[in-house]
Amino acid sequence: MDLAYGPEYETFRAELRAFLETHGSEAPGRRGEIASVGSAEVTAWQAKLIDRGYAARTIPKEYGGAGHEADPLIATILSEEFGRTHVSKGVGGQGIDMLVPTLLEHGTEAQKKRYVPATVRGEMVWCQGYSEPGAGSDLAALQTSGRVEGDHLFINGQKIWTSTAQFSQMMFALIRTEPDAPKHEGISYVLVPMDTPGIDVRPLKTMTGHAEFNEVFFDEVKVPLANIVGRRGEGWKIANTTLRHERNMLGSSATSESLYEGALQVLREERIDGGRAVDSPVLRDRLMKLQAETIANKAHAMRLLTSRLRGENAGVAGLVSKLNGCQLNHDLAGLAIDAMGEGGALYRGSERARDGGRWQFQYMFQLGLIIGGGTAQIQKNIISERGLGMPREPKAVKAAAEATPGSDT
Amino acid sequence: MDLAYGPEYETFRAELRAFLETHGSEAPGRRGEIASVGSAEVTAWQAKLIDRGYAARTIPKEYGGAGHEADPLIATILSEEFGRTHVSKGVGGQGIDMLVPTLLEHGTEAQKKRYVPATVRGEMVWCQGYSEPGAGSDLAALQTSGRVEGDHLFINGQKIWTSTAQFSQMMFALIRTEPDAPKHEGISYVLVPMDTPGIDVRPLKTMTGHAEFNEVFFDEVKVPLANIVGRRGEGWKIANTTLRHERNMLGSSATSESLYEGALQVLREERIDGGRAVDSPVLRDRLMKLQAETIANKAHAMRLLTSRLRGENAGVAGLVSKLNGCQLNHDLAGLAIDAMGEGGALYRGSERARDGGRWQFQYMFQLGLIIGGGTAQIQKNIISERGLGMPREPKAVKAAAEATPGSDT
Amino acid sequence: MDFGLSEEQALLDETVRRFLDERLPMSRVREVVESESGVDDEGWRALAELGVAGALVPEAFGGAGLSLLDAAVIATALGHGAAPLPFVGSSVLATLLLRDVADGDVQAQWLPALAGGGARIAVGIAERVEARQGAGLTEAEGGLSGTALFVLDGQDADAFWLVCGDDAHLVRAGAAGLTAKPLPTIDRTRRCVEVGLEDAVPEASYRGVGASLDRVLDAGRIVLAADILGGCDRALALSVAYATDRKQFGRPISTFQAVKHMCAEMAAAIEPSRSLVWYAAHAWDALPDEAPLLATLCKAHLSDVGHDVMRTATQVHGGIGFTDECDLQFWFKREGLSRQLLGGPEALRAHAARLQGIA
Amino acid sequence: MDFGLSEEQALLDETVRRFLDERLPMSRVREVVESESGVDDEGWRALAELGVAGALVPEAFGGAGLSLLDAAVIATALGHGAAPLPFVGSSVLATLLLRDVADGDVQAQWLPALAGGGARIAVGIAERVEARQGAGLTEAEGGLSGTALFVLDGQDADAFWLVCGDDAHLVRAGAAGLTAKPLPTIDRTRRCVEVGLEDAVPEASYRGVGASLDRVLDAGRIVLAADILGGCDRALALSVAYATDRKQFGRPISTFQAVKHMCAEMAAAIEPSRSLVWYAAHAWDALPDEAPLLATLCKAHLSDVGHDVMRTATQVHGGIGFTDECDLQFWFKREGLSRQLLGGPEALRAHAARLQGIA
Repeated sequence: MDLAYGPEYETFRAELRAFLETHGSEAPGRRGEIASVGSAEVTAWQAKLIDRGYAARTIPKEYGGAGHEADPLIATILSEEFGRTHVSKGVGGQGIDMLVPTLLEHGTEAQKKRYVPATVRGEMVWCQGYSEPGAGSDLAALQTSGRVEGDHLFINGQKIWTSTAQFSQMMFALIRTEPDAPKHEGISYVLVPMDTPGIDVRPLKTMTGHAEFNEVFFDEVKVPLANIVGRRGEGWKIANTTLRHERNMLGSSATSESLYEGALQVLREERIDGGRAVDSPVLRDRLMKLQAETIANKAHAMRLLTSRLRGENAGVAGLVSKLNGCQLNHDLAGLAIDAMGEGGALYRGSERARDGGRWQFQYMFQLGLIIGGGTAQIQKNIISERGLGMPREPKAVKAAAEATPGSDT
Repeated sequence: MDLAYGPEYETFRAELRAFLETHGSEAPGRRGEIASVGSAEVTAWQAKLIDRGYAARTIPKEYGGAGHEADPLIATILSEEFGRTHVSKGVGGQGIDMLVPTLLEHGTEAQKKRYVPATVRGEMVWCQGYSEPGAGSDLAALQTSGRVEGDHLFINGQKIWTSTAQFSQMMFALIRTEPDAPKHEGISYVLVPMDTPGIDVRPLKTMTGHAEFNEVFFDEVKVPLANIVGRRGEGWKIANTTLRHERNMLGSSATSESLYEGALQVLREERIDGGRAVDSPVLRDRLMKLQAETIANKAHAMRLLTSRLRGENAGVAGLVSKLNGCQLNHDLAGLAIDAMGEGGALYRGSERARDGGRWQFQYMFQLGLIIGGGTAQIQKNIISERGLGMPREPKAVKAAAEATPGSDT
Repeated sequence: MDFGLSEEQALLDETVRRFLDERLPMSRVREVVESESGVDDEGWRALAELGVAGALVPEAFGGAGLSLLDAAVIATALGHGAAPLPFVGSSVLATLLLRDVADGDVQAQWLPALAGGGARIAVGIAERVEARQGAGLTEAEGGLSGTALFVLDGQDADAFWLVCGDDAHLVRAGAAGLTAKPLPTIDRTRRCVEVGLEDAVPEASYRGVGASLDRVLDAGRIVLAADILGGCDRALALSVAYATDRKQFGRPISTFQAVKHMCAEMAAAIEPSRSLVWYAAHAWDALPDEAPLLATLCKAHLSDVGHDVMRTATQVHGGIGFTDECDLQFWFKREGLSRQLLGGPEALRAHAARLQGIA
Repeated sequence: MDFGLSEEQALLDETVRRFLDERLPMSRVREVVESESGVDDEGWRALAELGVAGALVPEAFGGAGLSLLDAAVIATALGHGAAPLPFVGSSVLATLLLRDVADGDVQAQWLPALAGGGARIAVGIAERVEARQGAGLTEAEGGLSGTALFVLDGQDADAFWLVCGDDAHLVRAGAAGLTAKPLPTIDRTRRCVEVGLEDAVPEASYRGVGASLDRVLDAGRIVLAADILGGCDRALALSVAYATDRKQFGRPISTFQAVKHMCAEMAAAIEPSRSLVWYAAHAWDALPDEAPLLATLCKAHLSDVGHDVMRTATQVHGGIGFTDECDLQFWFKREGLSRQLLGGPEALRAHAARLQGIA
């Protein structure tokens, strides 16, 4: 057991800190902020980061990245330092995190050349077209169809939960191109320019009151067959590669740590009958319970990082982070709200709402994450089957297991 | 809304109180205590109670009962007053509570004459032979067989969770008599004298360290066909009548109220660092949470009583008591244990164990009840199907639902 | 012995629900919450004709003269409908203050107007439950100054009951020095305001009425619990309906064990809660010694049950339950506000312990 | 950066588990707990040869000189085996007190004997955590009087560490005025005693060692948490195995959603708990500033996870899980005692808040 990163890494960290101190103020708005996507400011910052190996680090130089070997410790240091200083990590999102790795693995040379460098530079923004209203986690039930005519696909159907569709140039989508093939084999992975006629993007407002997502409708959308990645009908396999990337993205304890610190601050500052909320033994007991979980998740993330460094399979330990993390985040938000009492019910639009209504937003949004992106029910199936080696359910019953609530997202 | 019982009932209550005050000291040990079953003391007390209509109240006079109409309010008053004074309610158990109503409904005149009066007097004690190691809540899977030869059945197999087998004269049992009939139709309801050769009763020790139950083994146990109640193969239907009685028995809030009072007393008396446990705001918060549930269950019992008085179907409200009650009792025991700290871990055998180890016993025993007597999982199936009108699961899946844990009891 | 709703109460429940189904379906609720006042004035007046607005107004003042149990029945129905109507604040808290605290003249002036649905009075009593930063009133030379937060049903109210210590002041909306500002919460179906006062002169002041204030608080807690109960009923009904409609793998998801069990757990939590709400309301009407404890525990319990039910119902609805388009969010958010009003669960449980001398 | 067990630690874990599987299977555990001493002396001496008894004894005194993380690995394995062995009391608490508090002579006298498995020292430190009725020691003219409750591993111990305020006293079992009486708890795999003292003279007394006592308490909490963790591992493994074997309706119940999800919930609770135990133990070894908070939260968290896991595992086992015949009860009860030793979860969380200056 050794929690130190070692001198080589601490040098890297020191350089990074110095860079952030000197140049942090040049960074555009925080990663993911919509206004800044694709702007000159963003691409300039991104170029600077790539130059130093702080962004697109493991993407080969020939495709516009920094060309370094993958190193989980370096990745952790980058994440920690950018997170600590709240400086933009550069271009992120589903293009660079999901599409690029997929293209590098499965794309043709022409596809890589055409899409990867632009994406890495931040000039080309992508959205993901997987979920459909009738097919949530069960992607095999996708119905959006691609009719082959000559060298083109004609796409009809609807995608949902498409988070960045409104300002994306491109979508990577799963389209059913072989209607007669068995369910999993009839799907292709297709790159769709968002300015193609027949595409209609509609904001999807959630219970938070904001449109964090979109619906995208396709009406005879014409896309060249050359835009299929891998072979026709191979999309299911390819998507699974990408989904693995997404599952990894969701496993960090940083959100919980930040919410814990925020909740602690709320309890320290909030006053009830003249005393601080944190002086209420009952609220404090809840806080300590959640602190223990937060620390456990943080330790767990270190353990999983170590497994990757050692090249070990983390087994069941590697499958539980998402289930625990979202629930913990939801509970932390719930505690902060309760500590504020009636003030906890205030929301965006109220000057008196603490942190701009952050806590109610998180309370709802984290619940959305429990439901979405691989539901709690699906996670439990995965843990018991892959983690504990319990049998998959017989066919009829398996259907039941996977069609549980939340499979809609 | 009127919580008063009215003058007629208050008169009954006053008479009962006077009786209990005058004669309570003549009562034998508390109902259900094993030592006193079948003794002269018990039968004398039982006779006195029946004479006044305080026991066997609704059983016709010709079969040894008091011959009154069923009246839920009278039943409630009896339960309240005997409970309050901790005086024995007379003979209880599965004979008088389950077998007698079943015989009165389904038995032949000869069976009624032979068994009901002796049972009502407390001279004949019964045990229930339903559960088997391989068939819990799923009684249709029973395997204990009754081979018909001439006028007799020859019984082979095993029953489990037979709580009073060791001092019972008789068992009412479900025996598979028609091996070729469909599962639910091949079962008969059989009265088995426990002194028949080939019966072996073995105590079944539970995790509490005590043998609250038994296993009963049958090896060529010969019973006359005349001991079958109803028609051969009708046992499933008849057992369901009896099970309804059992489910009603389990619905009261009296245990929770008594455990709440006990837990409160523990918190008041237990001292931590010189202060009372009840002065810990965290323990107090847990206590108040459970008090709210206890009162809710008490109010709910009044509501269900009213439904019966009005002759209404209580709907889904009538199906939830057991699920809530056992969980609440388990939680109350857990709170009392935590309030005692290390002292809470003491158990029978320790002079220092508060209430003779009652709290650890209840913590385990109530968990046993959550598992047993219609498991939590089965209860939820019943609530959703009968209460909420949700569909029964398709056959293959239904099997899954009913074979969930706990179905072993 | 009769622990249950009377035929009249069952009818009242049915009448209000049917009215809301017809006149305030969720499509209409969505319009109303977007409006400035946030209240369906027309609907409120129509409901007033059915006796709802004046449920607790004595018959002598043109009201229905009903019991708190009746009011709880109404509140459950209004909660079931997520009704954007000023019942808890104006028809319960303000009305009871008028009834129990005010003198005859003031009663005569306001109670008939409240009963008719033409006037509304908001109530600022949050400070009596727990004093919070940035709020508090002081009285000097007959004028009130300071801030009252979470003044219920305060949008477009005609007057405000403002509580200061053991005193209750009735201040007209137009009084000099009084400003009322919207206080947006997650629940858009009921509007709270923040009342600022600078030497505002009350129309009437009643001093040393702490006992009445506490009794009114108890009533408010019971009625809020009843409102949560109605929301839970609706959330469960929506879940069962959604599960019946929604097909996956060619079967309604209502046939799957996990979905059924979630619905069963909601029902198992809701039904004894209903019994508790009835019990607490009846105690307020008829068993005054028991009422404070029951009101306190009832509100705490319903807040926790409500929280669980709303989360579970959202999960049954899957991704759809997270969208604005899904009506479920209205109850989710309404419960979120009700939970905190007049005392959150922890504060109430501490209060319950004090009431019993346990603390 | 390397957050995980070393190869040596993995081997240690495997060695102890294999030893217990072979030498102390549950059939043997059942015999041992029925015996008077409640400890498998022969097994303990054999384990001592493997370095277990003297894990924390410095090599200079014939021990293995291992870290607390190593001890936590051992404790997890012993918890996994529900081993009736005096590890937490004698090999951790008593050994650390000897190491950190005692002088060289006393160390030389006892540490080698502990490491060899031939001697056992029990520890009475419960009063330092929370003072309880009927317990407490006083010192007068060099003699100790009073009662120490929940003295860990006290059955047939050769000596007792008894804590009185900031002082620690080592008293021989045969000392005049000392009596040790069994204190039966639900957990029969570890024996607590009640030590009565009437002017008993310690062999050695160390005063003003409060800081060391606290550090030893931290170690004890971590090791108890590790023991609970091992019990959880076993309870989950038994549940998965039972579900695989048990057939209903012609299929193993492990193929049913409800059963699988209960197992998944156990695993999801257990795995981050394991990470927390390792972290806390490593902190005790290497990050002294973080250790007190981590030890405290770790024990509180594992106690709650343990409670849930034991309940869930019992439910997976159905009626069988409620029988004495089913081994699961051993871990259920062992967790029930561990939960309360050296501070229950609420007390520990209050302590954690104080440590951070939050309280």
